[in-house]
Amino acid sequence: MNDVVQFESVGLRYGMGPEVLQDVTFALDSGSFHFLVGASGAGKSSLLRLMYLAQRPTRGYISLFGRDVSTTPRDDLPALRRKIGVVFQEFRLLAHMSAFDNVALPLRVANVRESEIKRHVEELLVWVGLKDHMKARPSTLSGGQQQRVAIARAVIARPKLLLADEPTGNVDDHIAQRLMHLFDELNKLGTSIVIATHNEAMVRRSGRKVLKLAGGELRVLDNVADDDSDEFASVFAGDRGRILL
Amino acid sequence: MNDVVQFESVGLRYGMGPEVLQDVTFALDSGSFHFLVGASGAGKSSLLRLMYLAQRPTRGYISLFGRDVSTTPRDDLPALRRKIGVVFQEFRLLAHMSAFDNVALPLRVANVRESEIKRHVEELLVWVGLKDHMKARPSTLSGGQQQRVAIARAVIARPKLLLADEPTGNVDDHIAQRLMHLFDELNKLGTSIVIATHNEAMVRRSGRKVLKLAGGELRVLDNVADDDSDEFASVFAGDRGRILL
Amino acid sequence: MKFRFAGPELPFARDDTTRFLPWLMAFMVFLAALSVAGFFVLGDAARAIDRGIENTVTIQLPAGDNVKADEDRIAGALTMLRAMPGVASAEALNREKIVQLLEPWLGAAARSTEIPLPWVIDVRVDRANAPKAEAIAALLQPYIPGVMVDDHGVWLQALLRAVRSSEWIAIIVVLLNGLAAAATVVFVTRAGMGLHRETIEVMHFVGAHDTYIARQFALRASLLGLKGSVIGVVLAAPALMLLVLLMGNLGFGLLPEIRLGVGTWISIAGLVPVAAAIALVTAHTTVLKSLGRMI
Amino acid sequence: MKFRFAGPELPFARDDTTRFLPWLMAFMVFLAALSVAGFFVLGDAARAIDRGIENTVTIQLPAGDNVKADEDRIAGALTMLRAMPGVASAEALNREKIVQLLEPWLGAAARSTEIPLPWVIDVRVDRANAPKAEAIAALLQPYIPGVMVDDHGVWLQALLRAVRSSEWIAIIVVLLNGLAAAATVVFVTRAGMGLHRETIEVMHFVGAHDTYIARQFALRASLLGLKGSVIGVVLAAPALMLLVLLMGNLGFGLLPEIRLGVGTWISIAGLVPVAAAIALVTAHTTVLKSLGRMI
Ligand SMILES: Nc1ncnc2c1ncn2[C@@H]1O[C@H](COP(=O)(O)OP(=O)(O)OP(=O)(O)O)[C@@H](O)[C@H]1O
Ligand SMILES: Nc1ncnc2c1ncn2[C@@H]1O[C@H](COP(=O)(O)OP(=O)(O)OP(=O)(O)O)[C@@H](O)[C@H]1O
Ligand SMILES: [Mg+2]
Ligand SMILES: [Mg+2]
Repeated sequence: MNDVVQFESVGLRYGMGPEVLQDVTFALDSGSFHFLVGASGAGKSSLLRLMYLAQRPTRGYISLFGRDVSTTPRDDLPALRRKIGVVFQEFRLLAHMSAFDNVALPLRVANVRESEIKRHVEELLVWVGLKDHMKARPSTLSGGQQQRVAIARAVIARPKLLLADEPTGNVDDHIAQRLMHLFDELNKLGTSIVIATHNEAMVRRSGRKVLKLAGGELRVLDNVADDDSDEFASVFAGDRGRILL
Repeated sequence: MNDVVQFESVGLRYGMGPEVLQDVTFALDSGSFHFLVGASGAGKSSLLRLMYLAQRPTRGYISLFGRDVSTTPRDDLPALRRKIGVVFQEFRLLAHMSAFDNVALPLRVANVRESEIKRHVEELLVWVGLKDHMKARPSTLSGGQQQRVAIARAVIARPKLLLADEPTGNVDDHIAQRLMHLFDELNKLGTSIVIATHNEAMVRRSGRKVLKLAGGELRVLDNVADDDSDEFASVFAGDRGRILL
Repeated sequence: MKFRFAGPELPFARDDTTRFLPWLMAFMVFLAALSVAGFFVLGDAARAIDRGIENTVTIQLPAGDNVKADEDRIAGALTMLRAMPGVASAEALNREKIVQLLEPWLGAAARSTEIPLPWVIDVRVDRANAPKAEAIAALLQPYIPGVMVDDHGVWLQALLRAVRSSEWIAIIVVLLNGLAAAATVVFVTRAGMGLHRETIEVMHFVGAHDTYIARQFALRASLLGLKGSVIGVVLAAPALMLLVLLMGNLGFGLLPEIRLGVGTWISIAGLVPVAAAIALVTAHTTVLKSLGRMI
Repeated sequence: MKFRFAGPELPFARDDTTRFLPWLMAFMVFLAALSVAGFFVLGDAARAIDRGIENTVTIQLPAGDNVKADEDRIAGALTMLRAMPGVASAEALNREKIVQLLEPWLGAAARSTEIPLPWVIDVRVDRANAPKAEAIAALLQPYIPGVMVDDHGVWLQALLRAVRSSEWIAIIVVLLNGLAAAATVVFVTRAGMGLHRETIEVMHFVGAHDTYIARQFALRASLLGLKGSVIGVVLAAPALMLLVLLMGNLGFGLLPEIRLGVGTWISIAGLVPVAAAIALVTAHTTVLKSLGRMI
């Protein structure tokens, strides 16, 4: 079994609310690349949270790298998490640390040698265009700069699975394309990638596979264009149809 | 003098760094509508911060509603701030308060009657599609939902000046259009509006005036299309040309 | 809506920091209450000792073979003493009083008629020109051999000095606790402002006045101070009663019985509003001062 | 890079909360040090009193008209006493010693030859079958009228009880301070975890083990505890010396002179590592327990 992520009849409900995710079943091969789309509030971030172990499902079965998540003892979770890189929708940079230290964090936690850390982190920060901001605290960076630090932190340890939540919401199309290129490179090295996004143009342009969330259900499409036209409109429709001008 | 905002030779420098803004001079009429564009790190958020009094300029003269900001006594600042609505790039919702209470904040601070607050806030939250999430804490809202709460808070008190920093970065095109409609309505009621954005399509579609930041300098264009073609590319170009694929 | 009067904007309820404040306050008020009680008790003691010094002289005469003869000698001694300049009055203690005085030393034997008890004369003297103990002894010695005169002087002087310095210590402890309480409120308020910096900034941006924010901190601090000081006083009351009980029999007849009067209890209860006021004023000033430095 | 050994991830340096910990620690170690010193001093006192009880009996005899006759009577009394069952030894105090004993009561008059001083006999008794004071008095009374026998019993027993309960109070205060210190560390650690929740979550997401995080908290807490307890001990030392100075002359000859021995100082210094260890272990356990509840 070569599946990096496997969901079977997974359901998620917050507190007493409605089920945000219903019977979600899918599997991601190693080396796959998917966009995750759906209206605002459709459950994209929730699905990603399940994958990076920030949330336990209300029901169903989740396995990561062939391990049943629910039976994995607490002590083994860090090893699992080190194989997963995450770009959070709200960045989650550590405010008291420089851009460099933020990006270095996953390596430090894994006890990588300081000299090696320096080389890798600097190279990556230059690549995302933050050469002049390595020592800057997140609060002194612009929104787009922070987002790039967050992306660098997610990819620095060459994860087997990269989960990115709206990673290009604060940058312009040029930088977005460059970041997509970074993800492509990583993907070519074998990393499975899932990117949640509202950026319709980016999805269309890439021609990648799409995970579509609507009404709590997940459908896997080989391409946005595969969607039958009726439904297609709703891929990027407002909050479950409630918002119409 | 009917200028809502007036900048004269304003310069801004953080600490010992380079000047992020150089000799910025412009004025905004009441009832005007501008997009603020520029590469990531060009200084859009910084310019907005100067306008909503979160930052003092290193040099130059700023007046808001005809009052020189630098000589306004501390006790008069709240009155000034109540005329300005701000959508922060990072939302800045209060984590311990419900969506309703977050939006109600500007009215509560101004001692508006609770019954009136209820009516206005509920109406607005329904409008932005958060009917079912009024009592939800920000942490239980999706990224796009949070962004809409932030926008609702900025407009609830019908400010004379609305400053929005990337207000549609986390929502899909449908919702983005609806939010633009909201801004238009407000503008028609006489509010001056400045929206910083990377969303090229939105700027083009609207045909509104554009404030363009590049190399620390500000240029006012009647329309994106007015930009001479060479420079035009750079309006949405990467971080001062450093990032090129 | 609940707690609306304090403004719901600052989420103090979730601060671990402010959970401290009542307990620290309770602790400091507890110590202050003990010190206040100590101050009053020591004051009583000092007054009693002061009254004793040079005001009274105790004369002890050995018992002779014959009670009648003894009584005559004592009557003579009393006459001589009353004639002495500086002596206000002189009285022989009756038998029962003497037995009481000796009981802790001799036990039941004090009541046994087999032991001839000594006789005791209490002399009150004028503070102004009190005769020296030696002068009294010299006067009586030829007439009553074996007489012992005790003006408590040296010993009581030392005790009085000790009591007086303890009184000062009590006052200083109360003041130090007040200072410590204020410092604690400053720290907790600053910590709270750090914790809620984001909230405070947003409140500024939506047009809140500094006082609007300071009021919330001040009200919260004074409520916590109130709670803490009530706890402190409530804990101090039984502790004090226990201490009085434990130390009540340590006076050894030298010091007055330890008692906590109404004045003491009122002063202790007065610590509650004082603590709350300190918290209120300190928090308000701290916030306004810190906000003044923000943009 | 600085402070790298503690891991730079958790920004403790900016917590107002943790600034408290050393001072609270200092305060508690200060109190504990005072209590420890009190415990040792009270122990000394108790031993001295205990030695005194029933071991010695003091007999006072009034002076007669004739020194020679007195000395004869005393020699007789000594013979009788030494023959008594349960009496180990009996010695008359020499003149000089008696003068010294009376000096604080009579002042210079004690040295005056005009006042006939009483005679004093010190009797050491077997603790096992010591004769009662009344029995001795009854034995001597017919032979020496006016004799006074004092076995210090009742009085010293009461004093001993008071000292022993004070010793318990000292022990309880030390233990309470230990508990309070642990509770404070729990509170501060919890507050710290609340404050740094975001950081902790991110550290989890990038694959940090619970112990990696707990270690940082524990090390920080023990450093702060160390700092605080050193401050506490450093402040306690002069305070104790001052107290000894102030109270040294309050023994009134009854209690041994108050002294702080090497053992006392070592025990007080021992509070430093104990406080640091409490902080270390408490913080580590608290963090691991809290983290266990996080996802
Ligand atoms: N912790 C939570 N508690 C309760 N409800 C939550 C929580 N997190 C999310 N929700 C709700 O679950 C739904 C899905 O949220 P989610 O963040 O997964 O949406 P999303 O697809 O990422 O949206 P967006 O594109 O706006 O980021 C929303 O209605 C949201 O209000
Ligand atoms: N508080 C600060 N201290 C120091 N430097 C700062 C601070 N805030 C911003 N900067 C720097 O100023 C420059 C402009 O930042 P600003 O946030 O204004 O950019 P922006 O145009 O909003 O970018 P984006 O589109 O990425 O949000 C950036 O290089 C940033 O690193
Ligand atoms: Mg989301
Ligand atoms: Mg910005």
